Amino acid sequence: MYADTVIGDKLIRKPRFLLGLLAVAFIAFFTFNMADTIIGEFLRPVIGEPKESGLFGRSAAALVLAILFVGNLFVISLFPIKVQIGIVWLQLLLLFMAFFYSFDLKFSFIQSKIGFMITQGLFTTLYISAVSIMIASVIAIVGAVAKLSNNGVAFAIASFYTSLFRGLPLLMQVFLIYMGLPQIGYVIDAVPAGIIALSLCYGAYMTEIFRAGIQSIPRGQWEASRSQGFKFGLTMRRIILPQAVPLIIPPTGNQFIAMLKDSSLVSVIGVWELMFLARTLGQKEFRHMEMLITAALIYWCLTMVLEVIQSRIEKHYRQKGAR
Amino acid sequence: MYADTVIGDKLIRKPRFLLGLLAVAFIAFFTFNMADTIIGEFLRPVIGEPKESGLFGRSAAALVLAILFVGNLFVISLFPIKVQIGIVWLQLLLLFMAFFYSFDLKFSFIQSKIGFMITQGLFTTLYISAVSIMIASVIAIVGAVAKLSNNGVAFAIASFYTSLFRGLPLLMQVFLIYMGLPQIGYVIDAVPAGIIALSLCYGAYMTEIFRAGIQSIPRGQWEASRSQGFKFGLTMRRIILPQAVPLIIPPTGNQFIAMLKDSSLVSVIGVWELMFLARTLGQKEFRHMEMLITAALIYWCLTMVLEVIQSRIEKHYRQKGAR
Amino acid sequence: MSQNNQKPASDNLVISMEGVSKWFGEFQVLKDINLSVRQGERIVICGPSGSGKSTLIRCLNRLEAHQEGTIRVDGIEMHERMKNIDEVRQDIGMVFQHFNLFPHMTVLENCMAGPNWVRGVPKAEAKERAMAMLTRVKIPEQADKYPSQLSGGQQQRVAIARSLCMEPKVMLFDEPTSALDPEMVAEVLDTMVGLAESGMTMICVTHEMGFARKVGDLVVFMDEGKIVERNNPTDFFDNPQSERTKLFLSQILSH
Amino acid sequence: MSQNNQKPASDNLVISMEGVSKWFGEFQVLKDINLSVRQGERIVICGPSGSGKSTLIRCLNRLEAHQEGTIRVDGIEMHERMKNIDEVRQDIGMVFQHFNLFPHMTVLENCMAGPNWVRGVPKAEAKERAMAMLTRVKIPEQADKYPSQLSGGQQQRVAIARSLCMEPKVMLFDEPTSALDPEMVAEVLDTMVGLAESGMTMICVTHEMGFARKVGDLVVFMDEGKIVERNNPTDFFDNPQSERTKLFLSQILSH
Amino acid sequence: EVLDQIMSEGMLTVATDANWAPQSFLNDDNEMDGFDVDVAKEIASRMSVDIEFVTPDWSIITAGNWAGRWDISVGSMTPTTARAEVLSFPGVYYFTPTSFAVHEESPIQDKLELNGARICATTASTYELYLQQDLEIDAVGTPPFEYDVVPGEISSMKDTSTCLNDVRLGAGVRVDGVIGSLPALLAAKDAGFPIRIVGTPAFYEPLSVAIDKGDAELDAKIAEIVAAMHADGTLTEMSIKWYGIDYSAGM
Ligand SMILES: Nc1ncnc2c1ncn2[C@@H]1O[C@H](COP(=O)(O)OP(=O)(O)OP(=O)(O)O)[C@@H](O)[C@H]1O
Ligand SMILES: Nc1ncnc2c1ncn2[C@@H]1O[C@H](COP(=O)(O)OP(=O)(O)OP(=O)(O)O)[C@@H](O)[C@H]1O
Ligand SMILES: [Mg+2]
Ligand SMILES: [Mg+2]
Repeated sequence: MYADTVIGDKLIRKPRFLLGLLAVAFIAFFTFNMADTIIGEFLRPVIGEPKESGLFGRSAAALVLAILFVGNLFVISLFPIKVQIGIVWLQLLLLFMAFFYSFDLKFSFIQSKIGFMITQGLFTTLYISAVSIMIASVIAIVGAVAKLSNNGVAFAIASFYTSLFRGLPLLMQVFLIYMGLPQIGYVIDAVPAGIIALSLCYGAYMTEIFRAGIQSIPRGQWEASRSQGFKFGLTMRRIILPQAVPLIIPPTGNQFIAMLKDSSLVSVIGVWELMFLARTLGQKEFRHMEMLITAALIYWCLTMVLEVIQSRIEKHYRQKGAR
Repeated sequence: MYADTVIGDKLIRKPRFLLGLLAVAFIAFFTFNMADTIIGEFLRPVIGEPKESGLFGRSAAALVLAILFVGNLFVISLFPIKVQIGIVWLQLLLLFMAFFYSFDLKFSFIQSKIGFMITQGLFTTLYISAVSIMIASVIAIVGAVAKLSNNGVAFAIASFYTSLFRGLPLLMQVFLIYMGLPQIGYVIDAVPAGIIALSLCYGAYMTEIFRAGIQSIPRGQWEASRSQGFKFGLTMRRIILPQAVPLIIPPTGNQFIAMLKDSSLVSVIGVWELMFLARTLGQKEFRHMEMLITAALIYWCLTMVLEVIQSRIEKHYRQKGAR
Repeated sequence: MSQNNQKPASDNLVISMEGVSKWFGEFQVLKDINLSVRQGERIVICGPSGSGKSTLIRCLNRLEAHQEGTIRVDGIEMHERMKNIDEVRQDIGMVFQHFNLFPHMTVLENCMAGPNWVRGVPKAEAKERAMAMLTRVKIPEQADKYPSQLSGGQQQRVAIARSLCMEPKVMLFDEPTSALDPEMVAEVLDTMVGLAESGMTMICVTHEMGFARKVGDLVVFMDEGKIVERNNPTDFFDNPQSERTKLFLSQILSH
Repeated sequence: MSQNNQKPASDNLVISMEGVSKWFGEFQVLKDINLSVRQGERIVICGPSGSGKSTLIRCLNRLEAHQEGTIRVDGIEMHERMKNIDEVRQDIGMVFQHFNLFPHMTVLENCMAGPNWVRGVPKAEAKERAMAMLTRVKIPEQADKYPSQLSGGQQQRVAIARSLCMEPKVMLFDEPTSALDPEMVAEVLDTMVGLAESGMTMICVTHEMGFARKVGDLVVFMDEGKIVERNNPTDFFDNPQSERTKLFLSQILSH
Repeated sequence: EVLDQIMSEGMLTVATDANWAPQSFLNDDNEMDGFDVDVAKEIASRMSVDIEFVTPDWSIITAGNWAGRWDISVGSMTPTTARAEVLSFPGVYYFTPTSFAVHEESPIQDKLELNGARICATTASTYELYLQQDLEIDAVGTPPFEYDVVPGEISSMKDTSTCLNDVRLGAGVRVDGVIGSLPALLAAKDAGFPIRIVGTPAFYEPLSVAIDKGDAELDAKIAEIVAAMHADGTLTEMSIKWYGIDYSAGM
């Protein structure tokens, strides 16, 4: 985005803003009665037994929290921007972990299962997703070109394809391929069936993304390229697509991240990927939450890795394509 | 895409291409032994009992089909483009319906259930999705601006948010909100919990989409706007976002279509939406396929409606923004 | 419009640059620029390609940040932490070298936006004013087209009209006639002469020497980020001081 | 390069337009244009903004389709179903009014792409040639920058160098000096004079009358999509026939 | 306190599955129906309160911490000691036999022939645990069992119907047999699946009402009602209505 050459005064330095923030924070904490929580314990010397401290205890707890909150923001704002980002991330992470912790999880159970989840589950998930997204990208380029072409048959097939495979639930597609192909004489294994379903489905979504990216490149680029005698394919490959990349990458990243999790749908046909194991391993002892949270954290880590990769690629292409 | 002023010779008019196509089609049909199908029946006078016709029957059937296929394409190519698109769509539709038909479905069963699926299921699905996508869009704009801003705290919160909510499986988010909020004292109903989870999750995905769209608008537009004294918000609302719309719409359409189906995840907390009913209604009489296919067709119809709306909006903005 | 800001010390200075320097990374684009412009004065900036002319005028409304020296517009210093940048910018019209029209708005809407959105001029009046300006640049009939449907010269004229609609106190022109045919150049220059006569302060990057002679109060010649020579037009053209200027002028006059 | 295509009937005609008309929707941009260009001839096209000059030259390499009449380049008719459009285009260099550089490639890569990708010139040689052309337009030191980091005039010069690198038989220039300062104009025009002397066929939309006089074999004046007058430069400037031309010239000469 | 609340509101909220015919499902009027549903209704009427059904996912019911959203679960849950850490199981109300089935045309005639075969089971169900020889059921009154079928390979599917669809493809195409609850297998056979039950039931599993942990009063109340329903034959009657067999006593 356009970075302006004028920097407004930092809001956080304005006393009026600080007071307003304090008030908002106070009201928020007050409505969520915080006296019952650990804060109440800390305030015991002042408010007495937290459970019985009533309105007074409630507002005392809220006030303390609100001051902590605003003070925290203020202190953060004194640091350079990179440090700010780091601190805020860390704080949010801790808060979130505390939230998980409040579920009263049995960690020994998680420990005993996590190894298998990673070696068997994560591996399968990654493998299926990576193969599928690659096939989907190829489908998407072909599909996008077909949808933008003026060949009636190609357009019709491509638009039927995107409509159908975006239209049917992925679960349905998995079923149709796994159970439908045998009807016409082809018995197919679970993993290939899953990969086919995921590739076709995401290929349809990505066709739309690629189409938008290609369409956004100004006409002048086509003209400059074609007027030098570059053929269609060359123009597409060397002139148009590289410029479309910064536009295509973020939604494609979305799709890949979504696919990591959608690949869990293939567990219905008995593929032992991450989510399948999460749902299964906890079954015997009713420890679903433990397993689900573990799986969620693994997914999250994966997502963060992908986000870093994504922003690298984007930066690389954006620097080049700066206008 | 750039429509060139020179139209290459239509491939389909070249005898060599036609022959090649014929060969490919023949091989394809040959590998999928078509003699057992209805084609075999038609060819009975020539090849005798289909089941016993062996290689001869198999190649005869494949040949007939290949000729039909290529002839069909050739005939289609004679029509004007709009008609071509119509014919191909219709043919694909019929083929697909035939595939469904081959599952030997009990239509009376579908008939007896479809009313309830639409009034209860479709309504809930649409309602939840529409509300969620609207909230998600608002979140996305705020998130995108925060991610592009040079305010450390805003950036950190926004990037933590996108990372977390893209990172956790939607199912997990539904659980966390449904079961986690009560831990801090708020018991929340199933439908609101579902809407919150969907909005937060899709808000995170759409933040990325909006960010890419906003970033793609050339610097000169910001400069022209700011140099007239338009403030940041005005510039964003009236100059940048309208130009970003054609870029944002296709991936957003993707998200909405995906959400229609992802909203089925809220059935885990007992919301009776379309997919839940599809899975449930067929249970007693083991008519899963009937119900799943019905749901799939409803989703598909919805998707097609959305696609038409999407292309209308896109066209509207693209005409305006043509460069 | 708001009254001219008459700071006692500024002697009616609308723009003053003192010791302004600017770098792009390692590369110094502007080197110790000093320039004052009084109200109603018309400055012409010329110089070879890449000498920093565009950069200089883009610093004046702070589209670019300078790193050293001070720039004052209307007595208000332009710096990183200023509050009223938007008001200052409203009073500085700018015609970009690349036009930067808003592609999603018709020509008319492009011209109406500024007055209507930030000056609070009612729609009807803004439209009237826009049509008047478009007529002045001879393209009233293109009012309902989108920028992409115009020829290069037409686009440039829209850009000029759009700026004028804001009725700014100062106009910055960045090669406002580059895409025009000679006839149109003459007309646009006439428009600018008209503005000049109505007392508008103008800074114009241009190589139209006829214009410089006719309306310029001061011609500034830049090379490699420095102001090499400044003089009134007659002396500038007939009696240039520096060698660099002489060389440049000989090129112009020879063809 | 391939030998000039010497069709018996064409008398060495490189370009011929016969009765060419073109519409944008309802609006007729080109009206019954007739024009022949022999090898080595230099045509200058001028005329007011919006008169269809850009459109005319864009029809020559079929960036725009015409609806009536015939256009032949090198004896090959340009029409919807032609096979060898890419070969024809390789031999027609074009410098766009808006430059249209490839923003994701450096200046050097912009210049190397054509020769390397479609002419099959090896990388090293393509680079050498590109540097030679960049030197010719005086910006060898910008070779490793991206287009967005260049000033307007620098971009225009890259666009010219890029076209020349393809060593085309015909060059089409669409206001190739619009963004240049007079010094640079002189230099670019010198480059073009050099090309002209080496026998290159050129069609140039420009309002640089000095150039027209010096190298033009024929000056074509357009207005409202029609060719109003065509003549050799001397007669065109000193003794114009039509009233429209006289009016146009009076504008140019008056400032 | 939950009990007080139920009584004061006059409403018992019951969590159950809607996907589990003939225990609980949506009938032709799109209302909840089935054996579990009847049992729940009977419990409510004995408490003289109204009843309301909710259908959260199995994993949500079994996570505990219900936050008062529903009061009890009548969902054919098998109680084990490990599970008792999360929920309380006040009353076993019936036992279902678990059996094997094969494709009609399969040469297999007895369950013992399934030793070493490829058998399909619902993921993480008691059936799969049985195949893995890792089943422990320690509720009172559970009949003892032996691991007399050891499969060569387990094909683990999301639900029994996916398994049945695989069996339908033909003997040995994807799997050789399926293990599942006898009532469900019989229902499938009635619905036209080409399957045949082989051998005697592998084991009987007790199925219980469940409540959130830590509410002794409700626990006692439910236990009392279930015992009464056993005693006066209500459960027998219901079982015969839905299954044609009395499963309420076990064996
Ligand atoms: N973003 C940038 N990064 C690096 N260098 C830049 C950037 N913008 C401009 N420059 C360099 O700064 C110098 C001055 O550029 P400027 O656009 O001010 O020139 P100019 O005098 O307006 O030239 P012209 O007459 O060609 O428009 C040029 O050498 C240019 O390459
Ligand atoms: N895509 C288009 N749709 C509609 N009208 C167009 C389109 N492109 C150009 N025109 C119109 O065609 C006319 C001729 O345009 P052209 O660009 O050829 O003019 P020109 O002679 O090159 O002008 P200039 O000197 O300003 O570049 C103009 O009136 C313009 O508005
Ligand atoms: Mg400039
Ligand atoms: Mg033009």
